[in-house]
Amino acid sequence: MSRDMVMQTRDLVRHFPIGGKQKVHAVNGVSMEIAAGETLALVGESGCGKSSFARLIMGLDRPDSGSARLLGQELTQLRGAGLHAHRKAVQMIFQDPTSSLDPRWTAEAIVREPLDNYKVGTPDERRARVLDLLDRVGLGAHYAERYPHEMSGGQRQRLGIARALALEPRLLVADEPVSALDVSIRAQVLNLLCDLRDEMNLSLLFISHDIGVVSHVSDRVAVMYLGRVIETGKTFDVLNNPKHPYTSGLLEAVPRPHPSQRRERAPLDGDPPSPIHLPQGCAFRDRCPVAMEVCGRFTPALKPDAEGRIVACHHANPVKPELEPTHV
Amino acid sequence: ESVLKIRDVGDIQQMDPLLSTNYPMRDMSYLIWDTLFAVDANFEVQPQMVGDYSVSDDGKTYEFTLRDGLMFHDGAAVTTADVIASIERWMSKDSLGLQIKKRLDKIEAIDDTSWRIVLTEPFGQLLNGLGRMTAYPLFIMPERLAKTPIGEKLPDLTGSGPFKLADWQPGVVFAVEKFDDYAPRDEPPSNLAGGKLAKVDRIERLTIPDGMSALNALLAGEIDMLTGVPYDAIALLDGDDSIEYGPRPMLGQSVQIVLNHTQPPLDNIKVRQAVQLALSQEAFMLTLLGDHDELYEICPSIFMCGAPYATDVNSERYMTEDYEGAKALLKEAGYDGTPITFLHPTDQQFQRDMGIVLIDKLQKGGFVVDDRQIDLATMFSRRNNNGPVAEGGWNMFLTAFGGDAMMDPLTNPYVTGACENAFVGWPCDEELQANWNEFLLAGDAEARKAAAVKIQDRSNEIVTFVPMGQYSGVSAWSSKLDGLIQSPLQVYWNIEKSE
Amino acid sequence: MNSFVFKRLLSVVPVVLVVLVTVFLLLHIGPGDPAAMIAGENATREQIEEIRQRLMLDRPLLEQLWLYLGNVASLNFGESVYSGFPVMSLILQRVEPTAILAIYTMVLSILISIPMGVWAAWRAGTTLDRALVIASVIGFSVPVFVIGYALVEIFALRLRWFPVQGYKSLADGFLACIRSLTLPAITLAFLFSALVARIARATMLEVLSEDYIRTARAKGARNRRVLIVHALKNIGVPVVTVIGTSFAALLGGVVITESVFNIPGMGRLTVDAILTRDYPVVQGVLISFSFVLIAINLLVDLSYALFDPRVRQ
Amino acid sequence: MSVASITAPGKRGPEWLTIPVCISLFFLLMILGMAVFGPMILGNGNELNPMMRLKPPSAEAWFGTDNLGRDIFARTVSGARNSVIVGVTTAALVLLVGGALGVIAGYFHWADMVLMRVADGLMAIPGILLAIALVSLLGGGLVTVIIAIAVPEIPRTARLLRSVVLSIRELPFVMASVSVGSATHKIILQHIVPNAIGALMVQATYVCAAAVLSEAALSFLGVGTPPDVPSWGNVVASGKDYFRLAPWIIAFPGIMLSILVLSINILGDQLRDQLDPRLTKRRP
Amino acid sequence: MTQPFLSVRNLSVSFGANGEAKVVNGVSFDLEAGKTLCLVGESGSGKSVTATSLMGLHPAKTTRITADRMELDGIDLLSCDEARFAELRGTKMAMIFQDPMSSLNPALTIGFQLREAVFLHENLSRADQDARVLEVLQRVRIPDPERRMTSYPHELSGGMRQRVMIAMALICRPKLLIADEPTTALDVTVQAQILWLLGELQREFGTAIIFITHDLGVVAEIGDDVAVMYAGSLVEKGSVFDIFDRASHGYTAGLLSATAEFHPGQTASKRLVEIPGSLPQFSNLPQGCNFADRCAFAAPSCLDRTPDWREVAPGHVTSCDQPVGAFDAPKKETAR
Ligand SMILES: Nc1ncnc2c1ncn2[C@@H]1O[C@H](COP(=O)(O)OP(=O)(O)OP(=O)(O)O)[C@@H](O)[C@H]1O
Ligand SMILES: Nc1ncnc2c1ncn2[C@@H]1O[C@H](COP(=O)(O)OP(=O)(O)OP(=O)(O)O)[C@@H](O)[C@H]1O
Ligand SMILES: [Mg+2]
Ligand SMILES: [Mg+2]
Repeated sequence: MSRDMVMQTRDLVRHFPIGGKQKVHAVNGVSMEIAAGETLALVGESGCGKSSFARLIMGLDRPDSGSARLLGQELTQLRGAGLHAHRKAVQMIFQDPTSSLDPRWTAEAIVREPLDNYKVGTPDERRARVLDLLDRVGLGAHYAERYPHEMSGGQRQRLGIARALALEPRLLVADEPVSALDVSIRAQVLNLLCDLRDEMNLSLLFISHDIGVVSHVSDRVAVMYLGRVIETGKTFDVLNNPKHPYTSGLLEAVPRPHPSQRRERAPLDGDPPSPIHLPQGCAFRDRCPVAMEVCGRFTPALKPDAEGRIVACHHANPVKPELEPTHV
Repeated sequence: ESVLKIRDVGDIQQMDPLLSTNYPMRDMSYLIWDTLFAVDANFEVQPQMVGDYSVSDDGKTYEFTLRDGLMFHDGAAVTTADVIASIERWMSKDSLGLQIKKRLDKIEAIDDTSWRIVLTEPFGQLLNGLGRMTAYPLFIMPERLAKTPIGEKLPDLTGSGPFKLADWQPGVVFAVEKFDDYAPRDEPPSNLAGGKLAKVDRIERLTIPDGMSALNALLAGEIDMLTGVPYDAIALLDGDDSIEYGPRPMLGQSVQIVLNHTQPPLDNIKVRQAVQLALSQEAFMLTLLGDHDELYEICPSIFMCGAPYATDVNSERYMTEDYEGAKALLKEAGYDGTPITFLHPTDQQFQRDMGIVLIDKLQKGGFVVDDRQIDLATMFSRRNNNGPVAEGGWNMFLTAFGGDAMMDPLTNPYVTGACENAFVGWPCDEELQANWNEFLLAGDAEARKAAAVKIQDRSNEIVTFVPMGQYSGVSAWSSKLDGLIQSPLQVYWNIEKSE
Repeated sequence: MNSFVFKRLLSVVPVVLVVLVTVFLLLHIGPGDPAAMIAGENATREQIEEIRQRLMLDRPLLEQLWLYLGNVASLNFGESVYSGFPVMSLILQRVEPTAILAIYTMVLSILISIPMGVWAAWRAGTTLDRALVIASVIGFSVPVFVIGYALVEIFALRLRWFPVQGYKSLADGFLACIRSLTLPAITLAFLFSALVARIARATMLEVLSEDYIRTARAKGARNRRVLIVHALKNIGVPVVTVIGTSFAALLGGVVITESVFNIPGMGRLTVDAILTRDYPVVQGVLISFSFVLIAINLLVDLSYALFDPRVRQ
Repeated sequence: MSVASITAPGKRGPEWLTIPVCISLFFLLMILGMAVFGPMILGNGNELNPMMRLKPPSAEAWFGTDNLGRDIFARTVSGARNSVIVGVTTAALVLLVGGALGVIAGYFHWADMVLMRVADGLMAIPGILLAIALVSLLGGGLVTVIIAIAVPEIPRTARLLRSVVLSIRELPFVMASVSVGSATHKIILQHIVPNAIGALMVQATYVCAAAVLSEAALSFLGVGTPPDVPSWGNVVASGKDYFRLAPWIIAFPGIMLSILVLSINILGDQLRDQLDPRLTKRRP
Repeated sequence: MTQPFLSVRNLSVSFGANGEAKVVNGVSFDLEAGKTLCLVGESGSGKSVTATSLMGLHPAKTTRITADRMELDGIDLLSCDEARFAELRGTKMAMIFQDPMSSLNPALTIGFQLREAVFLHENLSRADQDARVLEVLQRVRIPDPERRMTSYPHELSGGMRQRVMIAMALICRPKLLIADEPTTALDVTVQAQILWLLGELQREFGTAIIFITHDLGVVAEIGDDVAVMYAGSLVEKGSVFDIFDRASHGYTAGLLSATAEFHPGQTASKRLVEIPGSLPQFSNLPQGCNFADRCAFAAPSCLDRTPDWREVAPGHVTSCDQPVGAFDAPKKETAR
């Protein structure tokens, strides 16, 4: 496709074997793309495979099948030196700022680690760069000698951001970067992240289940349900005019910002099915208020509907009989 | 049912009296099997299973008849066939038996209870051999057992002795029961000879490795008798009326330092003599027995003091701990400090402690000692290696043999001088061999004694081994017991237990 | 569940193989020749060589290993090179005291240690709790034989409550048997209950700080009920685990205790056999020991299902 | 214990200096002093004196004498050195070998299978029996005893460390390190090992204590350290035949032995509590 | 004026043998029967400790609780001993916790744990107990309740577990339910279900609820009254509209504006409003107003002296020296 796609995945699949013949269908054929400079938010319920997907495109895990092109290179075929070189361009911010920092390393050592790994400049230059980075994430030079436990949660997450930015990546993956932080701190960190993104012209894959945050941060949204993307589109479009019944349910469930807007309808019922025993057909059909008979037979494909909105639902894209019967 | 519970040192791991010279096994074998002849308290050979016997005038033909009523535990009568098979098995193993076999013309049955042995030349040791007390005694087994090749397991343990096997769990217990059909001799018991009377219904020999536990068990009435009372614990017995104790068995045993004649530096006779000079029996005995000087003897004889061949000839060198003399002799021999590799088993208290004393003395005498600490099993295997030290050989170790073996030049392992065929240490000396042969062939007691003196003279000259003192073990028993027999062995018949 | 058991059993195979080969190599590579031991004090070299041949000790090592593995596979552990008794029968003779001693010790220790550990956790921070913690450290800091001798001195020699040494088999009556093993069992229980009490206390402390304990209290359950109904079952898994893993330590203790109290069990059989190089016996016994340990671990794993429903499927 | 070590460095309050810990430290220092200086002052206590056998404690022999007339005080003091050597060297050996194997098994899947099967096998043989067999195999001597005691402990330590490493390597900071391009060896040496050190140190104290006890047990069975290398274990063991006649042979070194093991264990417990995040960092 | 259903005056809680750590400091509030009070504040501000004090669930030895008054439905909670509290828990008041995964005993069946709540307080036959359990399970809309009774917690999803927790709390019809962040660990869709359920049950049983959360969205969803806590002290309380529309304390206002909210139909502004700094340590609370050093509108006086309570409107009080109008609460449009 177009050349300025930073990331592009096709039918990426990752199933974790869990003893016996069973497997967790964590990532179930995900196709997604991020353009240069774009922020894509990935939302979905707990366990729907968001982090697993992130690990795949970070090269921290290998897919069972499918392809992932990052910056024009096929990630699944990279090994050794190629993978090492590639890592430089894709960096990640982790959910838990505490456990993603080695408690025995000082702030400086943590931020320096990527620079050392890629031998960026001379040691002196690296040190200067570290201090610069710390400064940019709002940590003064006097934080350089501190250990993570001597910092607050927000400061730790800033440190994580500094590390991720040290190598000046093209794509940043942020896996729920603020959900472990306290409410009053979140805004600080989110603002910082967005500022840096804009300054450095980064592409950002922003994983979250907080619709409020997503609405602030992202250009586009991909909604995931049980290992599949079921709807993507411009943030405003998806949040204000959801096409998939699950997206509607999700938005409906978001607490209202003001007591005067209390919800009057009962929320979406039930839980997502187990990722071990996937149901036939559309994974959402058990909870879907508008499920049809065909939903139990065919898995809807993620395609543009009449309005050009991309959604995987039989209501939006009626099934044609000759379509492939569902696998999985 | 009266049960005699005894604890004896050691354990019975195997039961074939011709497989090894293990003392506990031999002592138990005497209960199960009977012998043709037996040694009495004066160390004279007396008929035991044999009723009558005669020797031809030329001293070459012997005729024997069994006593009446001898019977195996399975009810079969003892016959000539059993006897001949047993003798043949024995002759192929025992050293004296081999000497007899060398001179044997034939051995033949006369009838069911009598047989004849014809020799090629007169041999004064024949009866001694048939009545042998130690090494490999000649026990009479049923023919089917006696046909078992040595080294193969005996199919069962049937004998004709006063007791029969009841229970045997190696490491735990060896129990025998009274054999009701045993026909004892009429004479009073004397050492291994005379009437062997079973006065208890059952004898249980328990394995209790720890001497102190065993003593506690005796004090608590859990056992009736105990050999090898720890010397230092004797004091505990003094006040106790219900316990008696005394030195047993008679003659006791002696400590020996064994030297390897094939490897430097001990291949040098002067160096070996320096070893003699550096040692004295006093220190060893004191260490072993403490204040109990009634239990040991500083004995110059290599054939045990208090035994027929005792002599003090050529024993001066090992009686005084002359360190300076030792050093002088070493210098003379040109000893260059080559370490003496000493095999030192540390899993046995006796070996461990005596070894410590020995090393101490040798070092004071100017030797360099390489203290090789190992376990007993390793020593047993390593001492058979007559190669250089670098190839797993050795120079010296320390052991103890019972008086029963040491007292007789024919059973004393050290004095053959037979080079490769000698006991480990491999002393090789023609003169000593000649002396030994002289003893073997000596016609009467006087000639034997004279030969024994020559053996000791030569043996001490070339230092086949160094005797480090003679001492006695102590047994303790409940005063309920009566009728204990004095013997160089542990003899358990004739003991009575009152309730 | 069944496939779990099956898999667990299957995983035992490599363990057993490792045990077999280790034991074999240990004995055969080292010095010390059973032939020389069998031959006894004044044996000649020919006699020893003869015995070596009979025992096939002169064969190449690999051949011996192969023969040996073959024999074990057909459940033939061979015969003692000394007594000629089948190793199996020697083990069977000795298994009773050791088994009863181990079980007795376990029962005793569990009866002592779990209530103590639980109670200490409940009273955490008090002087009594500290005393118990110290006592348990002492329990596994004092050598087994020192405890053993002290107990003999007091209870056997002075008070005469128990025999000094020896073992009365079950055939002599249950009480006599238990009496003869009481001191050894107490000796070992020092070690074992110290280990278990520690874990019981630590996990109890942990469980008591769990959210579901708070839930139970918020429901209005009283202290004793919280402790017994809600907490106790949840310390099951770690406690059973420690019982399983310290069983090896217990067997080690058994070896020493059997020496102190002269109990004719497997421990002494092994030590004697190692010291006399009775290869088949050592191999047989060590293999049996390891089978027992493997079996115990298996039982431990299976018993998790008893305490933790999550394991059940 | 699993992620026990994931705590911050340098975070020590004085509250760990409890009374038992102080007492233990005092004893350990005393014992170390004995170990270092004792033999210099009193010799190694190997002088034989058959005339002074089994004398009870008195002015000239404070702790009495043994059956060879050796001075138990001198042997107790110089025994400190060897007991400490056995404990410390074994712990170091176990730590090094077991630690390395544990890290390898924990990090590399292929090694895990092999190493852990071997470890299971070795652990299925009661340690003391394995040690006896090893001593008989290797012959007596201090080094042998140390090896014999270490071998059965190694699989246990390797297993422990493996589980620690397994849990550490699942922590996000390891993943973070991978994603910033660190090489495997660097991750192991700079992230995993430093964070496993705490657990390893705790284990080391237990191994040290266990080694001292095992040496005593081996000596008791007659296969311990050689007699000319007095250790508390073999001094106690040499007194077992005399425990009614001369209880002092067992008593003094036995008490010292127990104190040493006790002190090490108490310190180990303290260290573990210190490193256990569940106890120190109850709440976020 | 009638006595409120729950009344707390000047509650302070400190931990440690000598009361070193004072984590709750002079908290006062009232709650009417059948109403919901939301306790808001950031992590570590003492919300749970306050609630747990009402339940008497703190270890007596290491906790020091002082208050001028602490009365529930006419019962003086301050004078209750452990036995009395055990009677009250479950019958008068009940509690559900944040983490439904760890709050149920993994070793016992759902049925057992529910039945126990009945068994502890009411003398019923086994069959009647079961009937009650079944009934309450149906109430909280657990599908297939008979089968669920024999299930273990791990066999249930998070939402189901939280329903079980609610069932367990309500089975003896307590007058007061304390819900300590019951939805924080749950997904939004499940959270919505649980909130909906709580609302229904409250209407049905007339239960008063203390709902602890730090999510203002949830407060907006279910709160009647709101009390905001900061660093162990109450900083503002009032009705839910008072708080959302007329926040007068710097912290409350900051919290409201810093929260990233989704407003349907609007393009979200790119930048959020930040509260600078972070929560102070309990060990060294600043002098004066705890929030002063983070407050955009702090006056010098705020740094010297703990501000007084003032009533900015009937029932709406704040502990701030510069309330209402002193600063222009960064407003967001509240589209009605
Ligand atoms: N290594 C693994 N082995 C087995 N199952 C796994 C593994 N990693 C993740 N899973 C399972 O895969 C599914 C997806 O997990 P993932 O962490 O990607 O979800 P998520 O969307 O990030 O959830 P959350 O919002 O809770 O972070 C879950 O059911 C999880 O249990
Ligand atoms: N048992 C205790 N001992 C000592 N300190 C405690 C104890 N329980 C709570 N604390 C401290 O009291 C303070 C308030 O804790 P609390 O649990 O009430 O916070 P919270 O507002 O509920 O926070 P969160 O939103 O994280 O649940 C915290 O600093 C906490 O560390
Ligand atoms: Mg995730
Ligand atoms: Mg809380």
